[in-house]
Amino acid sequence: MNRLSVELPGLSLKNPIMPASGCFGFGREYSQFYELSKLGAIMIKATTPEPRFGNPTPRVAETAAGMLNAIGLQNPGLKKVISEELPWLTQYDVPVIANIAGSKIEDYTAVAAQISQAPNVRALELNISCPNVKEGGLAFGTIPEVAKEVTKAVKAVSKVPVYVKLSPNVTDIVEMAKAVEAGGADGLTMINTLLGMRLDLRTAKPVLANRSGGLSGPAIKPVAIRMIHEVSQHVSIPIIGMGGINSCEDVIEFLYAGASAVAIGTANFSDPFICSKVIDELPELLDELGIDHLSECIGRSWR
Amino acid sequence: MNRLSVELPGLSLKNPIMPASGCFGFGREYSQFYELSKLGAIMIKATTPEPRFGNPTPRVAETAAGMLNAIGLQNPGLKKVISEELPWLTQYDVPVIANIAGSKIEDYTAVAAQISQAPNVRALELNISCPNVKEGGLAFGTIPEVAKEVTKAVKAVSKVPVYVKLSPNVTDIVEMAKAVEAGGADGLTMINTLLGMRLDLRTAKPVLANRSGGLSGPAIKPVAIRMIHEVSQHVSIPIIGMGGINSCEDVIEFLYAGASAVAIGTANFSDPFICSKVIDELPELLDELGIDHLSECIGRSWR
Amino acid sequence: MIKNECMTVKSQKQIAAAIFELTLSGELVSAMDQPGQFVHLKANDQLDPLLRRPISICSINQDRKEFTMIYRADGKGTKQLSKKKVHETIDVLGPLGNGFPVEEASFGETVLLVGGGIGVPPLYELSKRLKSSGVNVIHILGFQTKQAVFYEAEFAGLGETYIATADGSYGIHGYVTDVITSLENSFTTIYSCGPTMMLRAIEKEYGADKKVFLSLEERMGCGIGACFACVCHTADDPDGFSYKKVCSDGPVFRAGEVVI
Amino acid sequence: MIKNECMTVKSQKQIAAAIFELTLSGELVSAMDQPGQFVHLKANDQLDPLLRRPISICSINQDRKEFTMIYRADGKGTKQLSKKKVHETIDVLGPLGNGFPVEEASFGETVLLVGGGIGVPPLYELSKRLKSSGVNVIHILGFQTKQAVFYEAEFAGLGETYIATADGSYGIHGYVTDVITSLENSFTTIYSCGPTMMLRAIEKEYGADKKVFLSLEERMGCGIGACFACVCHTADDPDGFSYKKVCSDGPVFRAGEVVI
Ligand SMILES: Cc1cc2nc3c(=O)[nH]c(=O)nc-3n(C[C@H](O)[C@H](O)[C@H](O)COP(=O)(O)OP(=O)(O)OC[C@H]3O[C@@H](n4cnc5c(N)ncnc54)[C@H](O)[C@@H]3O)c2cc1C
Ligand SMILES: Cc1cc2nc3c(=O)[nH]c(=O)nc-3n(C[C@H](O)[C@H](O)[C@H](O)COP(=O)(O)OP(=O)(O)OC[C@H]3O[C@@H](n4cnc5c(N)ncnc54)[C@H](O)[C@@H]3O)c2cc1C
Ligand SMILES: Cc1cc2nc3c(=O)[nH]c(=O)nc-3n(C[C@H](O)[C@H](O)[C@H](O)COP(=O)(O)O)c2cc1C
Ligand SMILES: Cc1cc2nc3c(=O)[nH]c(=O)nc-3n(C[C@H](O)[C@H](O)[C@H](O)COP(=O)(O)O)c2cc1C
Ligand code: FES
Ligand code: FES
Repeated sequence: MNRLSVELPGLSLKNPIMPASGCFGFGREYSQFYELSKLGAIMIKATTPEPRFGNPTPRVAETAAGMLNAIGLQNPGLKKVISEELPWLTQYDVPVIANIAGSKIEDYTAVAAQISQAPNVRALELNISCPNVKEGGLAFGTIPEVAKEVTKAVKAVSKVPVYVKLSPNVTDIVEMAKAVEAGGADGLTMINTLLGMRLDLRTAKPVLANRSGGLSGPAIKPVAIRMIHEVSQHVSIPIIGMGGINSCEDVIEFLYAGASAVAIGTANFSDPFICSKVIDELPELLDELGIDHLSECIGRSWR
Repeated sequence: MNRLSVELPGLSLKNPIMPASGCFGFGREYSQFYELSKLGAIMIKATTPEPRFGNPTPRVAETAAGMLNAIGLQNPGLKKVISEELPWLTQYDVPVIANIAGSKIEDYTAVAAQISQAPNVRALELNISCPNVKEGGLAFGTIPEVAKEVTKAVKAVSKVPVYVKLSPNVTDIVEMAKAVEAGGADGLTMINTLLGMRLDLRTAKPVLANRSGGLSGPAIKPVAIRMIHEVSQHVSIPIIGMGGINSCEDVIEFLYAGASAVAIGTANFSDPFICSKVIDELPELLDELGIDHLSECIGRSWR
Repeated sequence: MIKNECMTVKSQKQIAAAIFELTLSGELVSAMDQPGQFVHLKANDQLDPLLRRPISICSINQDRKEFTMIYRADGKGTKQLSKKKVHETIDVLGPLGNGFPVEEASFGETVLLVGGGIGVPPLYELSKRLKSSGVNVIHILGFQTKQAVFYEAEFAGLGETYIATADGSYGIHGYVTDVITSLENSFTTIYSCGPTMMLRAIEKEYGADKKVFLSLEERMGCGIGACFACVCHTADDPDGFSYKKVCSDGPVFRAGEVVI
Repeated sequence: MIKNECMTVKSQKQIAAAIFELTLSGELVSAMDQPGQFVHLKANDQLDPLLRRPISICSINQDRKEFTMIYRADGKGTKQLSKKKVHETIDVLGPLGNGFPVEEASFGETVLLVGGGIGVPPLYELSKRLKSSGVNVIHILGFQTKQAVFYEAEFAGLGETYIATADGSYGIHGYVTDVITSLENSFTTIYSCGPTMMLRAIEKEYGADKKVFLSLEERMGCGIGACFACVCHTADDPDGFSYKKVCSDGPVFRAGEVVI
């Protein structure tokens, strides 16, 4: 028996660990450090219909136990992702979750229809919550009706299950989760980054060229845990949890909260081996906690 | 010239530094460490019409560069605050900002009407954003219309200017700020804590007896800066900023963002002298930055 | 008088499994006057971990301006503390709280000092003081297992000492409460510090007949009485508004004073 | 081959105002083959500061498996780094990026190495390599003020060395660009690292006529090319989609390759 296996819509995961979108590119760089087939899955960088350069630099700023980013969805565009990045990833035995973004519904459906046909793309992650894009993307992640609509539209064209990535920058996260569930989402991923800003002491201006950015890292973990704890009790679709995960202990905490699997983002930057390490160390922690199979952890905080 | 002085509705501050509500009790404990008259002002613990015991313990949990609290507004009640705590504070030459809380509009008006008559209470801080109280308090802080109503009601009975404390747990902080400004608020204080949770690795249950709590400390600073930066550009009432302040540099960052004064909360726990230290060190930092008077800093990030 | 001082590490050594003994020196020691008080420590000047850690004072040496504490390096803060080396400094706030009332036991009386795990350390200074007042001290110290036992010889030097381990790997197999029951019932007073379960059992069994003083533990914010993190109900008003703060009213309470 | 290793501090000393020289040893050194590459460092195992810090390799000693870097202790991370003592370890990821092309200068040629402030260090290993290829190296090093000057003697040992200070408190009063102008125009190549303003000026003045190689700085996340934090536009498509990453395509670019 594989104590770490997880079955989710579209995804048979060897283990619950995957790198979070935007923090792992398309895997090439991290393949220097360990075998990517080891991962439960890979969430690739957001893909938009056309290539995007993204925001001006500086694009990152450090904060207490966290960081801000305003990459601005830089990516090579749908065509190149399909012709170059995804084929490269087929050499690894690892399911790909394609993160897709856009500024109008047609962007999402255009990318979804095509990328969901790639043989190694097993699920989509609808990024309706990127805080760093100016053109209206915000509404998708903050207005339940709009979120439901885009989910529906993507579901209609996708060949693979659709996970919707929720923004934490809302008053009522449960309402958002229920809306996308009603729109047909097969799962949720949460949380995306919190909107934040840092100012430069000398210039008085924002450190990020984009002014504000998305806050990630350990600082936001308590917010992620709270939201997953709430949402998991109110929806019946599974959650892939993320936000500040840095260790096996964090993984277990996310599962306890109600996540079925997790993604690791920012921690890849301080420790490029983090995903691999966590996978290696999880069984020992399960032993210590007297847990046979990881699935026993899911939702234990409220069950 | 006092380079640190600030004039705000109801408040002539020697300097912009005050302890945040709930992190300084009614001043007695910290008076062992330094002269309270040194402070710009004191924000006292939330007062409710009747005494409250608050939530069961554990009430605090540490997180990365932050902490969660679920004190539950424990306080001795309006009568005792007026008869014991406020008179004790009159020995110090320091304006008091009375933080008032409740679960219905009548609670707020009852406390406001009486406490605003105390001679050393120079302003009220309407806590419409406490995340740790079950009974409906949440609506005050998250629904603009409701926030406006409670502001109006309190303004009608208060003898002193009214500052409204905003919750960061909303989709649109500017909308909330505008609503309370329309309700007659003389100023804003922001931010209160972010809703968060921490689970215990052994028991799988929340560390806090109240399950969730309010996240404070350096972890939330980027969120506070972002919100103050946004709100200060959209309202014409002053802002007292707070959220993770730990140093003079942080104070300046809050002023740059658009705050006119600041409050220090969690940092008092790790360093009981923090408010006093920051007041002492500010002039030197101003020199270094070539700033004559602190007021030059206000809103410099967007001016 | 509470002070805040960067105190200097005089010695740090591991004395049992994950248990460290740390001696600090500084002016702050002069303010330490009661056994059972605690200090609030920060071993770093970074933001992680953010909060101070409450640790009991285990013994005080006024001549050398030193005090010793014993702690378990378990979580982030205590592990960091355990890495501090001689000559380095640690930010100490203290002494905090109200300790054990030594004056409640008089010359010739027999008293029990009952400790569990990391509740044992504050009993050491207490025992020294009681002994020097001519009180007959009996120590009953409970640990999880043999590897966790510490300070047996030190306590034995002051009075009769019973060690119990939960797994029976050393000393008496069982809990400290079992040992108390087995003793002849000639003591007048119990001073105790340890897990809440143990304190509850002692209060229940002996709270009515003996003088019992219990040192409580609670998660803390400020450690000085300002934040209301560490309150407990008073026993005479268990569902009401009256309360005590473990940090500033306690950590030592008389049995029956607060709800534990 | 990028490696990740906890390397051991061999020496750490302050060599100018807030400027430290740090030597580390470990297997990772064997992978260092180009001057101008950098390492990505984490001096703590806590969460604050969270991110690694990019610091250039200043000199490499393969025999002793050691390398040296020079850095300004200014912010949180570098201050923490400066507290590390001999025998302690530092988590190093490296070597990263593409360095200065030594092979672009041939025996007997004269080249300028132009550095500003903390941009000076990577030029040292470069200079050693060029010198050993028989290239004639001239160093023009700019600093803010006298107290910030470092490695003058080291560079002077390898070739003609001009020091300029912005406030005139030492060497030539003015900027490195002033010094270049004053030199006889007999060099073929410029290698430079320093503030963006300086690099821009050099590119503008000499980019067309000389071979110019510039080492850029940008805020980084991953340091290895995965996060897109450090991109710049390519010069042939300044408003388009094509880009280079400073961390993995750079930090050294040929003048005219990217928009700086
Ligand atoms: C008055 C008092 C005296 C104490 N004396 C001693 C002593 O002499 N020796 C000793 O080993 N321990 C003692 N403790 C317990 C000690 O404070 C905790 O073991 C320690 O705070 C845990 O910190 P950590 O970094 O290991 O754990 P972490 O898990 O990193 O702690 C996280 C947070 O929880 C708090 N916390 C965790 N466990 C406890 C606990 N049991 N009590 C209170 N807060 C806790 C921490 O202070 C911190 O804020 C005492 C506690 C109190 C209240
Ligand atoms: C390729 C490269 C090589 C470098 N080589 C050297 C060197 O040899 N010696 C040296 O002293 N400095 C060098 N720097 C600059 C050095 O990285 C920064 O001075 C350092 O990261 C600042 O960290 P801090 O902890 O002092 O500042 P903080 O203010 O705490 O830094 C906050 C965040 O901003 C980033 N940051 C701040 N300043 C810079 C900067 N100038 N460049 C990139 N990121 C920055 C930090 O990495 C961190 O993520 C180099 C930078 C790059 C990109
Ligand atoms: C540099 C960076 C880039 C990111 N890019 C994306 C992205 O393209 N699409 C997306 O859905 N999320 C993106 N995110 C958000 C992460 O996937 C993740 O939700 C968030 O960072 C919280 O996890 P963490 O704290 O482990 O980083 C990005 C985060 C970072 C730090
Ligand atoms: C222990 C604790 C108790 C608090 N109690 C109150 C309160 O009674 N009323 C209130 O308006 N805010 C309360 N707050 C919120 C603070 O006033 C402040 O808004 C918040 O903690 C952010 O500032 P900080 O990061 O500096 O702590 C409390 C915060 C803490 C940590
Ligand atoms: S810890 Fe703050 S009141 Fe006791
Ligand atoms: S720092 Fe991540 S791509 Fe360069």
